[in-house]
Amino acid sequence: MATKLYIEAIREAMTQEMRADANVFVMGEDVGVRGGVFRATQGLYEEFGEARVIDAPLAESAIAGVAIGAAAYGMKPIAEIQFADFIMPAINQIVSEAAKMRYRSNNDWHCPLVVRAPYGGGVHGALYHSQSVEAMFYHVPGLKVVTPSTAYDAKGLLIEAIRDPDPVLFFEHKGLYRMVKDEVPDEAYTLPIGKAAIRRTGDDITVITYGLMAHYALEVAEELEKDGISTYLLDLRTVAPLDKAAILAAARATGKVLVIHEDNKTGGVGAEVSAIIAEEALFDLDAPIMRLCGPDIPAMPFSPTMERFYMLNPEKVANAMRQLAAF
Amino acid sequence: MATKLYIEAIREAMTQEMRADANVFVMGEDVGVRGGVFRATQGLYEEFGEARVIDAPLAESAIAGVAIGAAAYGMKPIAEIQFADFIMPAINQIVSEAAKMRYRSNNDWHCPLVVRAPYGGGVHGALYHSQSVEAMFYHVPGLKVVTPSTAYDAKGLLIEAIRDPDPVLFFEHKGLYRMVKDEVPDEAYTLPIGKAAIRRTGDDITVITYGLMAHYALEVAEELEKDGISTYLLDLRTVAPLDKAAILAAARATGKVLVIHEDNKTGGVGAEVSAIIAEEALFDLDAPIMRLCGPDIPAMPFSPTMERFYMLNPEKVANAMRQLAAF
Amino acid sequence: MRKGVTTMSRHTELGLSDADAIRMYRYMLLARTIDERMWLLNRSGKIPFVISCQGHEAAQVGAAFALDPTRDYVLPYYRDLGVTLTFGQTARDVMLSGFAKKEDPNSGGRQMPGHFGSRDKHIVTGSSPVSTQIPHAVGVALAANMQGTKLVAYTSFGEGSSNQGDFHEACNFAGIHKLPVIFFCENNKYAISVPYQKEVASLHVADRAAGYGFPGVVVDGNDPLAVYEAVREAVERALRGEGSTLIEAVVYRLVPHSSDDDDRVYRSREEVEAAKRKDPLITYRAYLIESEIWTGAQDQALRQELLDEINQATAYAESAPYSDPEEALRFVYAE
Amino acid sequence: MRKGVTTMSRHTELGLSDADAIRMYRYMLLARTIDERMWLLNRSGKIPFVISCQGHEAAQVGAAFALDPTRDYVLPYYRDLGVTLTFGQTARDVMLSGFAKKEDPNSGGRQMPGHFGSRDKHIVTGSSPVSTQIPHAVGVALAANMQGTKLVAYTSFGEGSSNQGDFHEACNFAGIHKLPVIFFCENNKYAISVPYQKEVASLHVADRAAGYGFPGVVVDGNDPLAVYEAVREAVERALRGEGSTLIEAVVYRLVPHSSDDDDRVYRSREEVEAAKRKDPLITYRAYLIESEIWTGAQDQALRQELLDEINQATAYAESAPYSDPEEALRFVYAE
Ligand SMILES: Cc1ncc(C[n+]2csc(CCOP(=O)(O)OP(=O)(O)O)c2C)c(N)n1
Ligand SMILES: Cc1ncc(C[n+]2csc(CCOP(=O)(O)OP(=O)(O)O)c2C)c(N)n1
Ligand SMILES: [Mg+2]
Ligand SMILES: [Mg+2]
Repeated sequence: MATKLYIEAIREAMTQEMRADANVFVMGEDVGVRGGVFRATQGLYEEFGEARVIDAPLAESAIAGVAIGAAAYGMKPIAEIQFADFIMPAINQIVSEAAKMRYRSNNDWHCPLVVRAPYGGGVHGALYHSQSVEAMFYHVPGLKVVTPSTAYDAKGLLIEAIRDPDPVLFFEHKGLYRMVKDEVPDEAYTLPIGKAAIRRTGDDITVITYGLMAHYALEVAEELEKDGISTYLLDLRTVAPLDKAAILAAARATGKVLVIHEDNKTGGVGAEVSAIIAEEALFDLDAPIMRLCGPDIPAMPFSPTMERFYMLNPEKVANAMRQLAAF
Repeated sequence: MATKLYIEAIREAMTQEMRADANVFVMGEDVGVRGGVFRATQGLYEEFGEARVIDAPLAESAIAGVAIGAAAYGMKPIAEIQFADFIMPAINQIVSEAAKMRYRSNNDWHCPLVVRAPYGGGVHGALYHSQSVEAMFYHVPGLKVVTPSTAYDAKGLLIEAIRDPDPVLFFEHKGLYRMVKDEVPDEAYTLPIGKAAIRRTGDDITVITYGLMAHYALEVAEELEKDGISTYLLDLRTVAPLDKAAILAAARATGKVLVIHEDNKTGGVGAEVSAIIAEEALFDLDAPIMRLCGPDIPAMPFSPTMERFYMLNPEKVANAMRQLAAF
Repeated sequence: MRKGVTTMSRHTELGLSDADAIRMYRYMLLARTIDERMWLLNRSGKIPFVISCQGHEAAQVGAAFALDPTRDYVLPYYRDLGVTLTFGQTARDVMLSGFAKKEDPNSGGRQMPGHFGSRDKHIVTGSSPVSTQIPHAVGVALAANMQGTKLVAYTSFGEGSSNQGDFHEACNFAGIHKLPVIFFCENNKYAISVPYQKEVASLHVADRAAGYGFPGVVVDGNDPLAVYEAVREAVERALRGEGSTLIEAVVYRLVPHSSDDDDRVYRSREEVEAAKRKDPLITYRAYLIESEIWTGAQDQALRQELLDEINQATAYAESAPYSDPEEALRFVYAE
Repeated sequence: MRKGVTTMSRHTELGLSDADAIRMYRYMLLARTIDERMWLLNRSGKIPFVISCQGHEAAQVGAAFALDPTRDYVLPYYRDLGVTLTFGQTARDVMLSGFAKKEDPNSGGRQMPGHFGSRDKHIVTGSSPVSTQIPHAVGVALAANMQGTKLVAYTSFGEGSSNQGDFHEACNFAGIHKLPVIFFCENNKYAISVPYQKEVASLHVADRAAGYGFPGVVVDGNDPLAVYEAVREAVERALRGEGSTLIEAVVYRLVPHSSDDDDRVYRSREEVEAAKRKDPLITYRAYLIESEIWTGAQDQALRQELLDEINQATAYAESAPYSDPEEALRFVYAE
């Protein structure tokens, strides 16, 4: 099997689904001739033409809203929001419309829409090109929110998202685009939305995380193994719906849980993960449920000193994991 | 001291602040001649004129955005969003702009804005006139989010919000407008944003809640007292910033915690409350942290059977409190 | 004034048969009569909410008549009872929705009345936040184009709603791609209590079309034939591949905004009375009678027929079951 | 072509002194030269990001020159270096921002370059999401009106950004209240890679003004005097209480969108070369020389002076300290 970059896996998922289903199309700012500002859609314009790879006007609410209309009619749009930070103008369409179309029509209409958006920091993106936005959506019933950390997951989950009859927000960590490379089958395959992946099992501590942090946690876990600290690592992959069974099993496996995410702490996805455990596995715990997250500041500054201060890194992750192990 | 309705307290807060400070003004849909669709701004147009009680065009992003510009310039706008459900088109302005103006300018600019919006259900408002939206904002650093449950709190917190130099979202439970009446001083006074209120102390169980549910919980607590179940009841009043010290003290007071909110469960404010306790007071707990919340469905249906199914009520609250007490 | 048989009346000039002209009237009257019933039911405490089409019927029915319900899609707003009836909804459908019963075809009782939707009737499901349906209409037109299907996507909204960003973004998108969309603005000069001069900066909403490279047309919304003509022209343009049209139908809302409103605070009674004298139900009936294709006796009979229909619908809906409470958990996602 | 002393040159006709005309050139050249330096610094790995004003300088400086920095407020967008320099920012300020240093007056190194803000220079803090500043400008104008202060709120944005809902909502609000706002669109015909015909449905962005009841003007953005004239007229209208103006300055972006872009994929080199021949820095210098108020020698001297200033600014900024890491926690709320 060939190894592929995270971004290549994403591109391949779109390409294969567009080949397989004439109803799949791509729309967003600069997704056409330019192939996307990160090049995620590179080659699509050449292969499928401007009718199916639509350079949209600079108007996110229209990108979402037009895609929703097309989806209701029977197409399968993949809308790209250039940076996750710029999904805000589209929230009314996503939350009031896409998420509620099936429900409000009593199953008469539905909305098979995918919204792709690069999120996350550590790339000198400053306040408005670094944010994690998943917490604004994981609370919203009717939406699914996917945050893959590997190329393999990205491809399988994106194909699944495109085929899903309901709206899926697909958040791609921009730091992973060209940093992560792993084995990805050439043919189309799907992975279930809502299933976490156990990246390793262990007895001492449990780490629950997703996105870029899954890599840091894995790296650190391997290092800690040398010191005799054995880590159970759960990569959520999907933050809505959360894989409750896997979360509870992970918590019970060691009784010591650390939840990690790049997004700021208060009200982040880690809050719900922690609350699920505190509600259903409290007596299996041997330590307080720790959270290691970004600080509660509006966003990540541009200056390298302050950006590094915001971002988690393997060192901060290692400290937290060791602290929990020592508890 | 006179007793006043919740909505009267809100109106009085605005009236007094507008009298005291010529920079305070009100803007929103139908807030002028009509006095607001709930009549919260009744009488302001007559007293202060159309220049300070502005009937805005039907465009929430402009209502927020224009208010933000005016606030940056030095005014103190009170923007009304007619129903909290309709705040979605204004999220980009609120989250990307108001919340980040001070931070991004390194304290050079700031945004003393209040956004008032009626939220909550049980009033035949159906899918789009019943929602709780606080969870979409309590995660966002730079914002404060207030959810008063009494007339006294509403007045004191609204005056505080108007005087606050930073943006405050002020969510008024529409079911409380004319349901709740309590003692409210005639003169202006403030209550601190970020301070919870202990509604009663008790030894058996702790309930942490806010909004309409604070009334149900109090009612039930008084009833349970007769059965020898004594309840510690914390009304958060502000959901951002959360009063961490009060939450932890409340949890420790009984070791058994029930978090209640009307908003749907996953990722709601209750998740963070629970996570705070699980992180900092785990060993003080004698029971799992329970949450009683709305179901995870897109919103509250119109039909009375389904609306009742969604809404919490004293009976459901009593069941949960008894269950926890019996644990 | 009597016309000789050789003098063409306006509807004939437009290619409408006498039967068509009468059918238009029938839909207008049906919409009005249902609406009146809804208010009675509300005032007697039987249904919690009404939002009205009264005064907009000519615009709505005139417009919908120019569409083909088997080919075209409509994305109406809450006042558009005249549109959805013309597209095949029935008095019973409306009553089931008013009473929020399980059988309500729009939403199974989940949404307030006036929130239309029916896949088989080509009515795309609508919500409460205004203007969100406008980009959806553009999406329907885009999708149909991609699939090689000829159709028109018709969307309507109030003049207040033309101030939302979604209106602008949707029009611009449609303009760029020359999509077969009809943007139909029912300008009743108020957004709830806010009068036109405080909500819309341009003299006409139709002036906004200039910003999107397609025509903007103002039409008398009290005249169903004028509206029919304008929309038919827009349909033809759209089907020829020439793109969208913005049509502004000038109307008046004859009743308060909704059952929760009291319009006496913000509109003088004289203004309302003056508008009532131009009530399209009256003027169009007069036209039909003048054209000698309709009589007072026929009118009486039609009114009775519609009342019977509505009485039956009301009785049916009132006694129809609600959804079971747990139904609320269904259809969050595909099942 | 030489002009006799009695022949008025264009700037004189506009009431601009020779010194003013030269000052405009100085700001244009300063903006260009700083911008060129930023690219060099980026390409040599010293600063992570540049977003350029190149090709927009005449429009920016011409516009800002018609404003009064002590009276008016500007809400510019990321390309508007020419505006903020004219409003008093310095090469050092710009370099401190490029290097993201603590002393950066825009943001203390928190924001990318091109995100301007300075309370004492009347530059309202800006963000990255486009068009959000447009309603803010309306809010500034509204606030000033309420406080009885006469001023103009000037906001600028690209033609791509005129497709956002916020543009529409803001213009409508300003139109209703006849607020003293200048909506200044720098139409460079691309939104990153998307060409005008795929992003804007109307022939001119200025056509959109018709929807808001105020004038829309198209002006040659390569001609600082023409822009100055148009903006001055809009300022006068605004100060007379007659409301807003939408001005579209037609320009060309001479370089890629930003340091992360590669424009060769979407623009032909011929197109770029043709635009470079109309580079306002060249044509306006030629105008000054033709008007006999400027010489090649003076030009050389000015270039050297600006380079010295920029060199010093660069050196200063490069060695200036970063914020301490924990500074990141400050100013979330008032302290
Ligand atoms: C986004 C949003 N904001 C506010 C409302 C509340 N609201 C419902 S109808 C209405 C006025 C609509 O006016 P207009 O578009 O002119 O339509 P009309 O009712 O006059 O036909 C308002 C403010 C809403 N439904 N959606
Ligand atoms: C809301 C939002 N969406 C997307 C972007 C990414 N983006 C930055 S600049 C730009 C193009 C802007 O084009 P235009 O308004 O014409 O200005 P120009 O850069 O051409 O001067 C885009 C898409 C953004 N900054 N904000
Ligand atoms: Mg209206
Ligand atoms: Mg541009």
